[in-house]
Amino acid sequence: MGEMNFVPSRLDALVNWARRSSLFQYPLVTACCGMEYMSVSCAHFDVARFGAEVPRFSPRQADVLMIVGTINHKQSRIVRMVYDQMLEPKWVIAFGTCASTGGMYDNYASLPGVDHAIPVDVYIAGCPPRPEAVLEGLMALQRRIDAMTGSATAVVGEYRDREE
Amino acid sequence: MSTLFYIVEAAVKAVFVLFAIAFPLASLLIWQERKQSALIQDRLGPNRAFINLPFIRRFRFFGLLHLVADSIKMFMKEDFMPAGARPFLFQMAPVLALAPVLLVFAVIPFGDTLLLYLPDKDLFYAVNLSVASLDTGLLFLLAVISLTVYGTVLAGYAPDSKPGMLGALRAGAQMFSYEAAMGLTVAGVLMVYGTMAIDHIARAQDSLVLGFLPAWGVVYQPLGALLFLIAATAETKRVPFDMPEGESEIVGYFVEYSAMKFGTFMFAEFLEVVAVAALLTVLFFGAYHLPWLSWNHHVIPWLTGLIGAHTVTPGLNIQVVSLVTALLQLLVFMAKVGFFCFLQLLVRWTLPRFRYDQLMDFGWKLLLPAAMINLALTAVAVLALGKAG
Amino acid sequence: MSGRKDDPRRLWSDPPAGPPPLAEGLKPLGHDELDIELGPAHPAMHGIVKLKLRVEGESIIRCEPEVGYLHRGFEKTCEHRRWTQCIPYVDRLNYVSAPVNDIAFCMTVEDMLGVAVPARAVALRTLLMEAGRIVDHLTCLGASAMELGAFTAFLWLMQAREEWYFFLEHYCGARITTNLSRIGGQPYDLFTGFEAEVEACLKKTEDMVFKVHKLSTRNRIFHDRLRGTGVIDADTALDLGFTGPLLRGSGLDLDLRKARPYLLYDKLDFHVPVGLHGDNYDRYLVRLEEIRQSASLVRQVLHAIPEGPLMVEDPHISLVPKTAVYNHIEGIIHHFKLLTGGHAVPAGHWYKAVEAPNGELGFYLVSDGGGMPYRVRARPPSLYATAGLPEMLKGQMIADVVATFGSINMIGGELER
Amino acid sequence: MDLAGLRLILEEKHQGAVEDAAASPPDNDELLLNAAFLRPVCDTLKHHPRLSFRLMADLCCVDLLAWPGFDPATDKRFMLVYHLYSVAHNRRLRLKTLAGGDDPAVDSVAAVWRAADWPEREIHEMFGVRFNGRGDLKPLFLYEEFQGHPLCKDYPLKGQQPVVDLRAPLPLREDPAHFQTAFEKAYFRPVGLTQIDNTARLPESMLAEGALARLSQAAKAYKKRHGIDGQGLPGPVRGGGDHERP
Repeated sequence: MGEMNFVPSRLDALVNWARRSSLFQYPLVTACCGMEYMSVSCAHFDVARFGAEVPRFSPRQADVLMIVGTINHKQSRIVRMVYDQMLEPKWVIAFGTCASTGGMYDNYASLPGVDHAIPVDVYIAGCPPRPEAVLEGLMALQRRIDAMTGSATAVVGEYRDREE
Repeated sequence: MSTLFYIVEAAVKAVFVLFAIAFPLASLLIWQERKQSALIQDRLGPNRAFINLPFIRRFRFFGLLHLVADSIKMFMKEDFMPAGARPFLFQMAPVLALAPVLLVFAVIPFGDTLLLYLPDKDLFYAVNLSVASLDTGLLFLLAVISLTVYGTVLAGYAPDSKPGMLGALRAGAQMFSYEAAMGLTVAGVLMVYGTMAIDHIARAQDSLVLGFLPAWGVVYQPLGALLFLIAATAETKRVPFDMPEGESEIVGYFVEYSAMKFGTFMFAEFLEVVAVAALLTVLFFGAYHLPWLSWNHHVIPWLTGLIGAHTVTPGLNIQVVSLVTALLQLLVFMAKVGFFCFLQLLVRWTLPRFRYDQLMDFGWKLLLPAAMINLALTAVAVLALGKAG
Repeated sequence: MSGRKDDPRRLWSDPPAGPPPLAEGLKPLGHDELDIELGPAHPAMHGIVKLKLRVEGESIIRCEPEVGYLHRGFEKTCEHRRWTQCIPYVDRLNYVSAPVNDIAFCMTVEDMLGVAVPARAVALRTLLMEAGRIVDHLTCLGASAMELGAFTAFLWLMQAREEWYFFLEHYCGARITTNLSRIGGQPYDLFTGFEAEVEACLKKTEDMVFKVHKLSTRNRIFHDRLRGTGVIDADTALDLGFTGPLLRGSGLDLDLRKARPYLLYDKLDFHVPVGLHGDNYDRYLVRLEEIRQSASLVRQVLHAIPEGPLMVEDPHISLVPKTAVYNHIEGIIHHFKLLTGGHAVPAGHWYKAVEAPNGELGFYLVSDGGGMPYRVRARPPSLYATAGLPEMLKGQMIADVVATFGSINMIGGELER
Repeated sequence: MDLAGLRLILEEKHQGAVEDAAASPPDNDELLLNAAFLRPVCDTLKHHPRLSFRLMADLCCVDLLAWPGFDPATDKRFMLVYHLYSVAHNRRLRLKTLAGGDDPAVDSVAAVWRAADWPEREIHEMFGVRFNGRGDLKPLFLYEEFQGHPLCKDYPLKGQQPVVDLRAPLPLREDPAHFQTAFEKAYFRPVGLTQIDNTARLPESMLAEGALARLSQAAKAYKKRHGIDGQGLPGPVRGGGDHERP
């Protein structure tokens, strides 16, 4: 350890730093939380400060999948498709209680949390969460990215091939 | 001088233009876009990425570091080609999008002439401050600009994607249409200055017309300048002409591209903005000249007087004057380019997007006839004035 | 980097093998035609509507909306909740203007109970409803401007909306899903500085709306994008069940606030803007003017809120004060009965409609006399508007989809419930 | 014109169409229609110059299975409710009609008011009521794999029918370093769209196996206790309305 890993770990740090400062999001906005999603980007809260203001509506170009609002069973297929279409490295934020746990919609239609369909990195509580909570969630994701190891040395696309 | 020398000279100039002018300006433009839009919308814009420097903790550099982060991230993102794509075209499209824009910078003069003093021969070697001072610069320009469409069209066509295809079709139609108008406005400039060499056109804008107006293209061709600005903005595929991207309609012609391939398209787009600003400056707004202040008549004599008092060798003296002049010219040029970039960003964050048929109508029914009328008027004026003069 | 046919990461998947199932009377794909699906994961489709388009070049030949990506069982769930517990669910119908839903639902239940709400609560409700309308229209205008590429107008309007959210939060503790009404009146009184805060919101709104008006209304591109697109005449609109700004944009001045006044609307002075052409531009103008009218309504009510109680003083309808709960046996019995048993709404059914920002928002409630509703049905204005989308998009272009879709202000929560 | 006048106009044209009427002005006047006459009556309501109910405000359905006194053996189960609005005369009207039996069906009114198109599709998927005389009753909100009719009273509230294979969510660890390994192992693979067998999750119908007899008995007992005869359909709430509006 130590000396041997110095260069890779510094490189990891650099790559992590780049990734955390440039989170392009794919907003899958379905329900009420979309209103707060709009608020987050507006002048009072300005998610652009984190470099995360760029919504890319092509999953190929996005880093963070934001599940904003209730996901029902019909939508779960779309969610998984979008998640599959996103490219590594990718993260998922469950925005709001409905996306995290199904919330108050405990019935035949709604998915009890989007983490039943795709893996989730950060859960933001609130129905809908306040913009401050969203920013906190974003920073939580940044902390997770900071803690990632092997970011620089992993061959991109390796994750997928390993499975086959 | 040997051929090798010319090659080296051109290479040095090319590297200089790309890495000292085009790339920094384009990168800065990305930053400027994010910051300027923030300013328009009462926001702050990106400012959170920081590095810790030895004496400055949390050095944020006005959010410029987000640019660095963006590019590193894009390089580290997974590259992907969808099934059913045409591999060769898929790989070529980003290159084809970027290369023509870079070629545009080859003919743009960013300064007049730099005199290089060769002490062993006691000679001055004149370096033309544009990568290639072609006699047919304008033709080259039009040819190269019309190449940019291929990158866009192939990007939509190659991945076998429906929105991409729609974007490609839109891009094709739009760019061909607006090229026609752009070509005609450029022809007006060609008539006025009577040369196709862009550096000659730039030099010709040094004098005064009627004794008090700077002999800029915009003075001869006010309508032409406006039309050129519009047509060239359409070429950059940005709002209000961002039909091929049309983010909220079809997600964009580069919908299937990820990682740095996508980054290349974005970068090419910003480079195009810079290129348009540079062309506008060179053709219509006096290139590196200052209004009412001629380099040859005012600045260089003044500089010579200033520096001549302190140096001993006449050769070095001239060398320093030339160097300072070139730097000042570069500065003026960059300032103008910056201004036109700002203008384009302002337009981009103010206007909504055209619709496809409106865009075509605008291009063919308004812009093209206006450009033709402009051309005809110019021809008559040139003929009449030429006869009179 | 690879591409396989079965790769689940293909962005635009091939149609399933075999002949695609064709809708009735639909011809197979013609020579120059293309089937394209917009959404649900599409920037302009709000994530919940899929538009199946058949296009020839850019022109739409056929359009078929597919909804249901936000169906979350509102009606079924409410059948298993007590009357008061339904209010948070009702909030999330039209989440852009939750106060309107709350108040409309409470008014319907109060009608069934046959109680009259105190004057102070009525005035407050009028104010809050208009605030909700302003918020809704701000969002609608902003979102549709954004979808046209005018991002700046969007963010400006969002700023004004944000002020209203701060105000709502100050009033009831929540920004969006407000839950600010109860059966029998309003639970929360005015806070200190209420008037000043509302005035500030109004000022900001008028400021920003004026700025956007200056930026957009006479903007040639904006005008051309909206004028003559999504046209629908009043007859067709009525036949399709359109109400609200959509119908008024087509020239029929049906506004339930005027036609069948509720709350204080028959005592207030306001105008109903009506369009001429029934296109997107008229709807934009109607909404713009309605914001101004609502602002004027808020001002009129704001300075005329009477003193008095906020809730009906009937322990079977509103909760008794906490002091009574803690100190008197009757108090605790009433409290317990109301919270565990729910309201004793008489058996029968009832329909009541209010003018929500998007049109007629009706609640059809059935009670079997128990503490829970037997059936809750919301009449969502968006459902009918979205169902009529193909009619409005006939012969239009792809770019008009976003403009038209923005102008009908589809709200998934109430459309799909 | 009050409800009685309206009823007269209708009965003049359609003998026996109106089975019952209940006045509760201004918004809750209602008529109970014989389902056989639904389509012609709706035509009249829309086109008659003195009625001209041009706006169909809403169309919904009520499942009466759990309604007090409902006897599944004899009564019709589904009550369809049409809310009409006449812009010209500024009045509202509610139509009720019943559908029952093994294959509950009524005539479609989508040809009268195009607004009825989507609500009819919704009712078909939510209650299983068929609409005659129109094509294309494909699901509106639900997906094709969904079985059963969720808004029926015998469908359980939580009868979920997933379409993708649901996984147990990954437990969130506090330790961020754990993230990489566990996350990679568990999830860095395309998850794909697998169709799973969801028939096992279908609710058991209340109406299976003697439930019908039980419900019938309960209904008889209720009717006896409350002394109700006939169909006790939901009617306008007595004494409802905001008459005391300040």
